[in-house]
Amino acid sequence: MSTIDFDDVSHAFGERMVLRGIRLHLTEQRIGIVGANGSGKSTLVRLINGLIKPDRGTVTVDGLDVARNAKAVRRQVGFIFTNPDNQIVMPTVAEDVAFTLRRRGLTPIQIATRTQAALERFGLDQHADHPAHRLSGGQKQLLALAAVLVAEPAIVVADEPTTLLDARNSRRITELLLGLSQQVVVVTHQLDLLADFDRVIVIEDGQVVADDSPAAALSAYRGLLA
Amino acid sequence: MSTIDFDDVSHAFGERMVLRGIRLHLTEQRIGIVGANGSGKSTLVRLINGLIKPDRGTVTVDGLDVARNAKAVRRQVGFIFTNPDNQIVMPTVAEDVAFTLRRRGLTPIQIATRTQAALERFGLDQHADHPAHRLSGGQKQLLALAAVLVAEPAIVVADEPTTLLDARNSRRITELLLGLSQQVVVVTHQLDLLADFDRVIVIEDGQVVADDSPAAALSAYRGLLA
Amino acid sequence: MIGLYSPGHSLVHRAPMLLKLVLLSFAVLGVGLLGELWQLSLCLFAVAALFLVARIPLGAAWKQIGPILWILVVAVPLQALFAGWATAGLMAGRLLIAVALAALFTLTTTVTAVLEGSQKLLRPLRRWVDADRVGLLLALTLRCIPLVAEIVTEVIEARRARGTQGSLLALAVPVVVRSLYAADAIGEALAARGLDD
Amino acid sequence: MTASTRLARTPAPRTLSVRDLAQIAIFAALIAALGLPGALSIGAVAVPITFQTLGVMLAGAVLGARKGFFAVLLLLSLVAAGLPLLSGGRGGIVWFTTSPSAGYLYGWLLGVLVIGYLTSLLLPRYRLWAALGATALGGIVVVYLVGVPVTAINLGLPIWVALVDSAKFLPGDLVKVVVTVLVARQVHKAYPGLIPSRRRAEGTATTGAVTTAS
Ligand SMILES: Nc1ncnc2c1ncn2[C@@H]1O[C@H](COP(=O)(O)OP(=O)(O)OP(=O)(O)O)[C@@H](O)[C@H]1O
Ligand SMILES: Nc1ncnc2c1ncn2[C@@H]1O[C@H](COP(=O)(O)OP(=O)(O)OP(=O)(O)O)[C@@H](O)[C@H]1O
Ligand SMILES: O=C(O)CCCC[C@@H]1SC[C@@H]2NC(=O)N[C@@H]21
Ligand SMILES: [Mg+2]
Ligand SMILES: [Mg+2]
Repeated sequence: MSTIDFDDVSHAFGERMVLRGIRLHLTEQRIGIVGANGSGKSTLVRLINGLIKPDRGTVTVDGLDVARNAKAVRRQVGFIFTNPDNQIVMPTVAEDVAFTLRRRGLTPIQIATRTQAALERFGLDQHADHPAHRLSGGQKQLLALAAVLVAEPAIVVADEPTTLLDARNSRRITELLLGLSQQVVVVTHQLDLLADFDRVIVIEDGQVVADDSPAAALSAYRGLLA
Repeated sequence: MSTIDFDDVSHAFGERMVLRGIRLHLTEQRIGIVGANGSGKSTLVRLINGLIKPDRGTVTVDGLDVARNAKAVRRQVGFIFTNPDNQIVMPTVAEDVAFTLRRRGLTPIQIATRTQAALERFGLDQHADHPAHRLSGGQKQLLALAAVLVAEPAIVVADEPTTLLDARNSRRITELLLGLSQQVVVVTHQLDLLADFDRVIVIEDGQVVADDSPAAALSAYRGLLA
Repeated sequence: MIGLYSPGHSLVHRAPMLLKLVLLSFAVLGVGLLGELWQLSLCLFAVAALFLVARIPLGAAWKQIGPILWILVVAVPLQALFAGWATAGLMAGRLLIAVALAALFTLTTTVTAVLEGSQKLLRPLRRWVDADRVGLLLALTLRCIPLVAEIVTEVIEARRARGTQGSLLALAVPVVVRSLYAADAIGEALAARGLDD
Repeated sequence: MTASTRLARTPAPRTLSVRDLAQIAIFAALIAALGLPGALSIGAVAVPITFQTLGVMLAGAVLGARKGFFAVLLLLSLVAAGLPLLSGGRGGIVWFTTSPSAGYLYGWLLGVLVIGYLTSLLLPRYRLWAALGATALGGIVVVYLVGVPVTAINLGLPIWVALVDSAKFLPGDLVKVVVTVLVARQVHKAYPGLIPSRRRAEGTATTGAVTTAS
């Protein structure tokens, strides 16, 4: 597994302090993050691949400072957004998956082979030439996963990846995430999803207020909500 | 309450049959619709105000054939979409609400009065002249509700109106919908929201597979998923 | 809808939009017919007086007229080279007056007034043009500008997250495609709110 | 979906649907947004180099002649009304009358029509070289044809001076033509059925593509 380190990280949007002095040392395989709306979860995970640069402190992935080596880090960290529509960047399903592999010094044949393999793995090979935006919601989220995993990142970060899905698709995506051999960081409001995780972190008002096994962290979180 | 009737309605997109022989007679005040991604829920509710015309069969609202009298029916049926961004059509908050009242033979003063009243009802009067796109997600969905309800429709149809909102905003919109005196038809994946509904319909693969009280319908739906 | 309007209550501000537009067109035409430098100078004074009457702040006026002065700095010598200084001076004077008058119109007329005025102008054409729809389109465009800006931001973020900055092409394609799908959704919302096909 | 299927078979309907209206509005907005990075003025004659020409070409190549024309007209109307939507935050009627760049704005209207019409002849195949030719013809030749003489008239310069000066736009505009064609090609793949093809024989091919997409 990789190591993700937050060293006294603070961040503000304008006047508003969103994260305050976060210190985390993440080495477990499956890490869950929960917390109320606006507590700072999305900001926290966006820091991991440099979509946001911290105002103070440093975030490192395997010793690499994210703010300074964003490009290198992003090859290690795949990111899944809540809304799959936002992450589709190419017109058709296959092209969108292949897009991730650009500029990695692969031959066109290697790109085609790996794209095809990724599509098969997620049951999308039937739709390779389909306009990506016309897939169903669940299929779009599968496409997002395929497009991220085709590059074989060491870490997969997902920010509420099942919010838009029905119960069946939501379970499917969850199982896929749990089945990955990579290190996985998932933000979610669906607490039952986290039962098998190795570590759960509870964020409240920009600070870590619990950091424990799922059972302990979730009961702390439920206490907070009550 | 109004009466919504589906008489043997079928619909296909291209080759794909999306609804098959739907028969429904809806007279209850609060009607919930659930089902998997792609099962045909959105197609079903879009038929109610003629956004889609059925390939076969007829949909009537209070006896009016929707396909033939779409214009008259749309005055009776207000529609709330999932994505609040896409249903705001005017630059400022007040203008967007007023837009619904165009071509209704009202005087400018009547329009202004009713717009103002609707904005107050949804706590948006402070923002009347603000650019609508600067509102938060929850406020945008409130604006969508205000813009629909200002016309005093007899029926309000909402297709997953809270999916893109966070938990707090989602609760607020849900409570508002439940508090309406109108007939309300809501599509949702959040099953807990439906507890107080009068009737819940489960759609699977374009057909009604359960149609019952919330408790009975939802347990049928959970059975389907398992 | 603020646009470039410079708020005020002067005579120039209150004059009806269509009247201002007609006067502007005649003035520009008329100035084009003047052949003597002294006539143009007089006109220039008249225009300056109008700016004073309308109490246009110096900064706002400069923002509109400044650019044309730069153009003149380059164009007048060039023209003098081809046609002599007298012609160059005439050309410069006419241009300056026309630009200043047009700027005055823009600065003293709200966008809403212009749009309402043009809807009135379109009324005689109602057999071919639906003035109401034109108004709708104009407002819809203003609504869509921030929407497009938002789409651009989201696409840039998505590309960044996938570690590929890509070319201009890889930005333009998703922006255009997502804009089109957003247009579909907006079209549907318009229909649902009673704008029939 | 059904609407575009119908479009592919029958000649374009007389009135615009609400979806057409929304497409027109969002493209006008897109051209406006392309003005945000600002404008570059170089050379003797102050006509700016701007990204907005890319938007104009795209409007023709993606939406076709009719909708593309309306998108450009819409943007220009808002500019004329006084909104600062031209590159560099400019607006007002000055830019349509005495400005040295006024002619180019009218040229946009004509250019988008030409690109849109020629594109509808090319679709559904959209062959690369033909598309490049069509876009360059409408987006460069036609636009300059109107723009250059107006620059000359408004500045009182001989036409050849304005023409020589307009050469500074060529490199940028050629890049825009290429980008337009590559983007349009992808867009027609991602969103089939945007422009009704004027080819009878291949009209059915469009319909097929549309149906499989659903
Ligand atoms: N780009 C931004 N500009 C300004 N404020 C922002 C921005 N992004 C987030 N915020 C603010 O920062 C705070 C934390 O936001 P964040 O998205 O991290 O919360 P979250 O825990 O992910 O919430 P949610 O559960 O709703 O997704 C919120 O108050 C939010 O309004
Ligand atoms: N405009 C369209 N063109 C082609 N196919 C469509 C169109 N709209 C929907 N479909 C297809 O019809 C089927 C039913 O779609 P519908 O949107 O009604 O499902 P849904 O139950 O609302 O799903 P979700 O929960 O994901 O919103 C899906 O397979 C979808 O891909
Ligand atoms: O913004 C304006 O005032 C009008 C700009 C016209 C610019 C013309 S269009 C063709 C050529 N290519 C450019 O990049 N600029 C000019
Ligand atoms: Mg979040
Ligand atoms: Mg749906």
